[in-house]
Amino acid sequence: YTQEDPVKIALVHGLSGSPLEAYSKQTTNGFNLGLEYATKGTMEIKGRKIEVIEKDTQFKPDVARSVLAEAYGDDEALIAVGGTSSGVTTAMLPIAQEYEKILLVEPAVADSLTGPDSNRYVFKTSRNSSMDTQAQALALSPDENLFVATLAQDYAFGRDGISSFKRALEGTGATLVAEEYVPQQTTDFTATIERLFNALKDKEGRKVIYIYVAGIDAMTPLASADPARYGIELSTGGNILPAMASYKQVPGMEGSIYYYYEAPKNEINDWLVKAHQEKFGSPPDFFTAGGMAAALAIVKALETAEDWDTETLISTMEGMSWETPKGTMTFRPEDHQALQSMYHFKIKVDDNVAWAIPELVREIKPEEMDIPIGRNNQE
Amino acid sequence: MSVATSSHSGTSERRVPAGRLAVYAIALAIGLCLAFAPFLFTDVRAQEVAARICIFIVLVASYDLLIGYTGIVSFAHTMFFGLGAYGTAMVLKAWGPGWDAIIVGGAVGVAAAFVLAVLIGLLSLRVKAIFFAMVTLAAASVMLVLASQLSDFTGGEDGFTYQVPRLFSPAMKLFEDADGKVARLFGVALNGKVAAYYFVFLSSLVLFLVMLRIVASPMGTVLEAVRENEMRAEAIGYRVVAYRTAIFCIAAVIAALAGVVRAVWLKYVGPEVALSFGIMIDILLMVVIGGMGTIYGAVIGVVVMSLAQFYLKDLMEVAAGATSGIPLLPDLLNPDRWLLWLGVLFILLVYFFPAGIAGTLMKKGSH
Amino acid sequence: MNATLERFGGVYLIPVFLAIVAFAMIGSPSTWVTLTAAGLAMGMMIFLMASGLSLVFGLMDVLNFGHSAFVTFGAFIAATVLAAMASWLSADSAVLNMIALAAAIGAATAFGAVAGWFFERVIVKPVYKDHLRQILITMGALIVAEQLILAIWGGVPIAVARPAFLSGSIIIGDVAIETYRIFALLLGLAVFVVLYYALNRTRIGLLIRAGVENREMVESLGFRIDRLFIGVFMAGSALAAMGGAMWAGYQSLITPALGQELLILVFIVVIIGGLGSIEGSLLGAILVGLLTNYVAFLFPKLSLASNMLLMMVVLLWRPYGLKPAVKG
Amino acid sequence: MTPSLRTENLTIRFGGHVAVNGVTCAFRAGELTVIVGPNGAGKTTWFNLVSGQLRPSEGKVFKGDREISGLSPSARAKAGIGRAFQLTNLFPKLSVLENVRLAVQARRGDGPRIFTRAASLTRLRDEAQGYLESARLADVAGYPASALPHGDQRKLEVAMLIAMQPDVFMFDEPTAGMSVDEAPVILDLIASIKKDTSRTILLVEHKMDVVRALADRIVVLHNGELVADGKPDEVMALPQVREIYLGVGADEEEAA
Amino acid sequence: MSGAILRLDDVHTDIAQYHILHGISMNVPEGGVHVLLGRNGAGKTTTLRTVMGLWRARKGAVVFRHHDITAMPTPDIARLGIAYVPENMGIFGGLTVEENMRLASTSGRFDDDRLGRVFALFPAMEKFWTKQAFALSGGQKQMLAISRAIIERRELILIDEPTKGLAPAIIRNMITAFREIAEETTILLVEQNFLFARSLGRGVAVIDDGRIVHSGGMAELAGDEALQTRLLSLSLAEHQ
Ligand SMILES: Nc1ncnc2c1ncn2[C@@H]1O[C@H](COP(=O)(O)OP(=O)(O)OP(=O)(O)O)[C@@H](O)[C@H]1O
Ligand SMILES: Nc1ncnc2c1ncn2[C@@H]1O[C@H](COP(=O)(O)OP(=O)(O)OP(=O)(O)O)[C@@H](O)[C@H]1O
Ligand SMILES: [Mg+2]
Ligand SMILES: [Mg+2]
Repeated sequence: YTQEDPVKIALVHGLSGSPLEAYSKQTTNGFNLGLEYATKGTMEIKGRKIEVIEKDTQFKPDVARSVLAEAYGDDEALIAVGGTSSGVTTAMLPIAQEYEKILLVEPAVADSLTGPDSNRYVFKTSRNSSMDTQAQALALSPDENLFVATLAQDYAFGRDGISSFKRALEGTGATLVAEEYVPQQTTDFTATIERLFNALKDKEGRKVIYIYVAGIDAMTPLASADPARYGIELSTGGNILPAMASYKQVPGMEGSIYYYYEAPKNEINDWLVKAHQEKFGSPPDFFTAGGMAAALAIVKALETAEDWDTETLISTMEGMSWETPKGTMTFRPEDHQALQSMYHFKIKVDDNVAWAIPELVREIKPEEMDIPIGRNNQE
Repeated sequence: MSVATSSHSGTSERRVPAGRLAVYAIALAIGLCLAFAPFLFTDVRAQEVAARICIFIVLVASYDLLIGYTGIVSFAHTMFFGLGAYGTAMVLKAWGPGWDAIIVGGAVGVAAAFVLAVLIGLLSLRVKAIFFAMVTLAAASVMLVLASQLSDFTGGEDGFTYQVPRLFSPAMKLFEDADGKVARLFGVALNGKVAAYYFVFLSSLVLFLVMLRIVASPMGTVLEAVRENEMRAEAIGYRVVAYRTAIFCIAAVIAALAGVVRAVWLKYVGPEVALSFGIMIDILLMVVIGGMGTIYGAVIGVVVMSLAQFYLKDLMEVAAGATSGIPLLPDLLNPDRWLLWLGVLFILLVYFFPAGIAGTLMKKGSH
Repeated sequence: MNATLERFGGVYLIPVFLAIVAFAMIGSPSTWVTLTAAGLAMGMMIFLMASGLSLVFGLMDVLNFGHSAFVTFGAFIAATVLAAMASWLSADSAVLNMIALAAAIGAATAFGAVAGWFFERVIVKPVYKDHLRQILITMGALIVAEQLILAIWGGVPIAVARPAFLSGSIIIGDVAIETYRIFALLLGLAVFVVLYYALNRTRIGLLIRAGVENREMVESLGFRIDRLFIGVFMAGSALAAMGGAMWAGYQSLITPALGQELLILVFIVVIIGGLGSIEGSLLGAILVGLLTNYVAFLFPKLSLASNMLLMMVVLLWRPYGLKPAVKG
Repeated sequence: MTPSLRTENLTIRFGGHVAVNGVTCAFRAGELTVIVGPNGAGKTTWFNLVSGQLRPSEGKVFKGDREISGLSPSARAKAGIGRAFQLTNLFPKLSVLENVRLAVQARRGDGPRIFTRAASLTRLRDEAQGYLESARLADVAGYPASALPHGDQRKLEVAMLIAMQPDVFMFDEPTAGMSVDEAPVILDLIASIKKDTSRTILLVEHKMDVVRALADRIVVLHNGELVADGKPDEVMALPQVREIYLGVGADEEEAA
Repeated sequence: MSGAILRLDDVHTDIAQYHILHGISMNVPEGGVHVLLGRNGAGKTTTLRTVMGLWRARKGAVVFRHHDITAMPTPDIARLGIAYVPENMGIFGGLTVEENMRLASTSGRFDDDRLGRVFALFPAMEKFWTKQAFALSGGQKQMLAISRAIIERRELILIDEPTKGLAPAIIRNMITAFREIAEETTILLVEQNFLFARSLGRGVAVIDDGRIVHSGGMAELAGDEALQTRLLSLSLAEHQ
């Protein structure tokens, strides 16, 4: 590299072909804002211009592999960030190894991305499913008095989530009375609701149905079946803002969330909220924060590292802590997963706000959670 | 039409019209490009695209045997493709990289495809075409659900990655030069990547030639006869159900073999690359754009669609930039909306060139 | 035996039979009532969409994959209108609620009709009688329509507000029936009656079928077949959009994939019911609705496959569906 | 000598309507039988029962000594029963030559061969070409069948039947709708088949001049039943036949 | 000409790129049966289709009574009281005989009297009233096509080769029937069966290669074998 050459960072995301493309937009916005914040608007690191190149995976794993390879091989990107869905990202992992370059995973969530089939070139700033479910378990303040039934979709994401949720309940005295799995595209919950109610209604104590689904609304049918008549509460994790509108039906509901713009109290988040409002006329959402965290991690790594050789970067990033809109994150040396805070919330309804507001109860610190280590990159 | 003196007619039948020649020429040119792809296109993406084109040519041509030649509308073609790919991938993952794994896994996948095809064919190729389409759609979606639910074996939605024999890994040196570094030919490193590509290319070529042979054989015409007039074909002595089932199985086996090749090349398998309905739509688009009932159409359709999928966006980006002053246009030309334009193009094509590119060309210069 | 069954309703007895078997297996009457009511209402909503498809596919022999795009458009338009009238929707007055809901459903239906007109003229007209090209061209239209939806509404799931008077459930003892489903049931019944009358008590149904077979001859008998076809297409798409609008309120979180996800279900219903008959579609829809609910309660593992299995069984038993209007 | 084709009590009902009713009848090689009868008498239906498009409600069909009632149409074609259709029934998008070639190929059992040398295809084509020439269709060999005018399509229909070289030829109104100057070609073709005495020919025809010119024997069907069978002159002279078929001297209501 | 119910004036019709009718001019007088003769491919069917508006005349005029129907949509032409029995019969196979008939009557209801006459003419129609039309025999389909045309009182009926595939007995019946119908309606008949044509026709026109090559009274043509040979390339009397 000569001094004049810009440093290239590739954003490898799904930009067309799936409803998830909206998530990619959020990530991209967050990422760009992150670079702006970290470089104080200069878009330069160590005097080198940063060039962000965007690649569209079209949500197809094979396309993702070739555009990632292209980013590394032809465009000579130093680091790539992506992808949007776990499947596409899984397919991308070996490419990083093949080209011996860093892939920073954001915003795909699956635990397996830092699992045994991953490799040491992969870092991950996004949360993983274990964090979601463990924080959720903690937000329920489990004890002997607690009876929980779960509702999840019948595929790897749902089943893994519930088993990690179960692990978090172990030893707390709480009882899991039923696990219901529904097909991924379920539209009629009546039968499942009957089963859940039947399982819980005769229990003495606090009765909670934990909803762990993606892409479908199980809240509305559950809420309208009036669980309160059996003294049953609903609980679920937070979601992106548009999806939180349906939470208005369950004021007072408690759960945990990955990011809500009013929750973290720190300087970076304040800047993000303000800048996002100015630029896009709306508060930042879930994946905006993630995108920004990824950018901040990259800038910090590039600034600290002596040279930008991949090996140097890996050793710099292993164990690195940096500031993000969600507070401090740390790349765990073993599996390169970024450990981070989650937020315990309680739903408040305000008619002037389009969505239900997840009011902060408390921050759940990374130390409180026991996130399984996926693989050991040190070996 | 006068009954004139022409004992040696049929010459008109044997003279190859200009349009047909053009199609052969295009297909040959594409074949040559693919044959030398690693040396012609040195950028990474082009190689991925070339390999994908090879595999899809086989997949689409085998689908053309069904839809174009025999008039069978099936939505289960990716299912067979997926069986081949998953079979190979699962055994590769379980046994570790090795040829034995590829052969055994591939054989298992192909056999499963064959058995399923026989069952579906015998059970439902008697019913009306539209119902057959629905049955295959149902079968394909059941398979998709199975793949997603048996995630311990299939990796579920996310799929899984695995290793392939060392011969195909980029670190493999096919030939070494004096210094023990990888030898180069025309500046291209002769590494495992090149070997993998030629594995893909040659397997695809063989399968493609097999299909060309099939359609030029007596059976090929019988298939067309079945498509044109089932009842009459039966009346002159062809067992329609048997022929339908046979071609359905042949197409399924070829699709599964394409899946095997795909699994070896990609080192990853998941619903999105081997099983999803999206691939089925791609196949349909390709077969129509190329021209149904021509086999060569598959070559052209796959190339056109793949180039659009990989490069149309770049073009639109340029176009959007160039028109940025004009209102509305840049929005519509937004690269993220490339599928919109592909869809519009597709409709126009079906509308104005129902025979597809190859079909339209072939008609030209016949009469 | 067969004749007696036929006299007491023939294939219409199947849902009754299904309900009785389910009652025996479920045991709890309250659960059974809840499930049955839910299943009927679900069936009615599917019927709305299926009837549109059945009209177009069964009578006009047009296999319209774009049907799902009308469903999706209907859902999103209704959601938009509902969002715009949010204050009326949450108002305490049932009348205001009602107006907002009617406006949403009306807007979706009207859009469906107009889009159907456009679709018939531009997309389908050139490919009547050519199934393969129909599949392909409507598939292309589906891609375009989905992209338009993405361009207009973005890819984020959109939450849909339910009118206040239709949210919640009616609870009698342990039986809970969502109010919204009761509304859907009524609307579905109304549509059924209108369609049934139009197709069986007037010559419209005959004309459509005749027109599909031989357009020129129908014209030579003095009928304006092109207007009729447009009309049918508009009605079919309007019903699809209406179904979509109802579905939006029911599902409450909608994505652009909604239509496609429903399409297979709708196809199954039409095929089970038999082509071209409105009674068949209703029967198929109710069967699917009931079966889904019963199976999901009794054998949750099977719930995905249950409809596919139902379709296979029906096709093996009656290759043309339970109540086909057109044979051969 | 065993008859080449025999039907025994052949019956088919559609709902309550009996379209063919207990027809027992035998045909010898070298004989051309014309089947006549008013519209709806069951002639085409009887053909369908013999060639396998329909399955009988009762009764049997024999080809020589072999019962063929249970066989599929394709199996019957292989067994030597060939027919042409009342309404033209071709492979419209395939060329005229290929239409005929398919028939030749089916007879030779070359259908299922996936890999075959080009030379053997050429043989099939040459043979097909021969049939086209005899039907005076050689000029249009390369045209798709759908592009032919009505008369040529009827000729092609017959050429395909001849290419099948069946033992039993069944023609269903081969000259319907053909103009007076076209029809002779077909009649000549039929006459030339008749020269080969190993063949059995069945012909449904309404035109009396054709019947008189070709028939060795006439069979009369009425309301699905066989009502007369014998030498042309004798049969046509029967009052009953004149009544139901020609409507001569008959109460007109009876005619259909 | 005041008596003409239908008048074609130098009508040219193209089908796709082919020029088929090269200036047909003829008058069909009110009442009776008028026959259009000509060999295969002469343009008879095309003439009838042009009248119905199923093909469009590129040049010239078609006038029915005082309506210029050259460019009128087909349904409107039909509603003027013109019925058409096409060459391929145009049966709706998926519909029953009754439904086929119901579509042919303007009001959707039947006049019992007329229905009785149809049944008397074609008893098969009554017998198979509720049968799906695809299951009818070839001749029965032809009968249904004609029944549809006469179930209502029409001004003009265009019939294309009605005797094709019909047994002689039915043809005899039909002669009587057409005579009866022709008392209230004008019939324009295209026919190859000269015997049939001769016993019905009042006037006759012969088409060849898209042009009228002869027109006049039927008796005149029937009596002149030389003319027949010249116009129709063989003696029709010999045939049949
Ligand atoms: N598939 C069917 N379903 C019900 N009835 C049928 C079917 N096929 C034929 N028929 C009836 O059987 C009778 C015999 O018909 P068929 O076609 O054999 O007559 P045909 O002798 O060939 O008459 P034509 O000379 O008019 O062709 C008719 O009354 C017809 O309506
Ligand atoms: N759809 C068409 N496309 C091209 N040419 C056509 C078409 N229809 C008819 N023709 C041609 O138009 C000419 C006149 O045809 P038409 O059907 O009017 O003849 P016709 O006198 O009715 O003959 P026939 O006695 O065989 O019924 C013929 O040469 C025919 O080939
Ligand atoms: Mg017949
Ligand atoms: Mg004609």
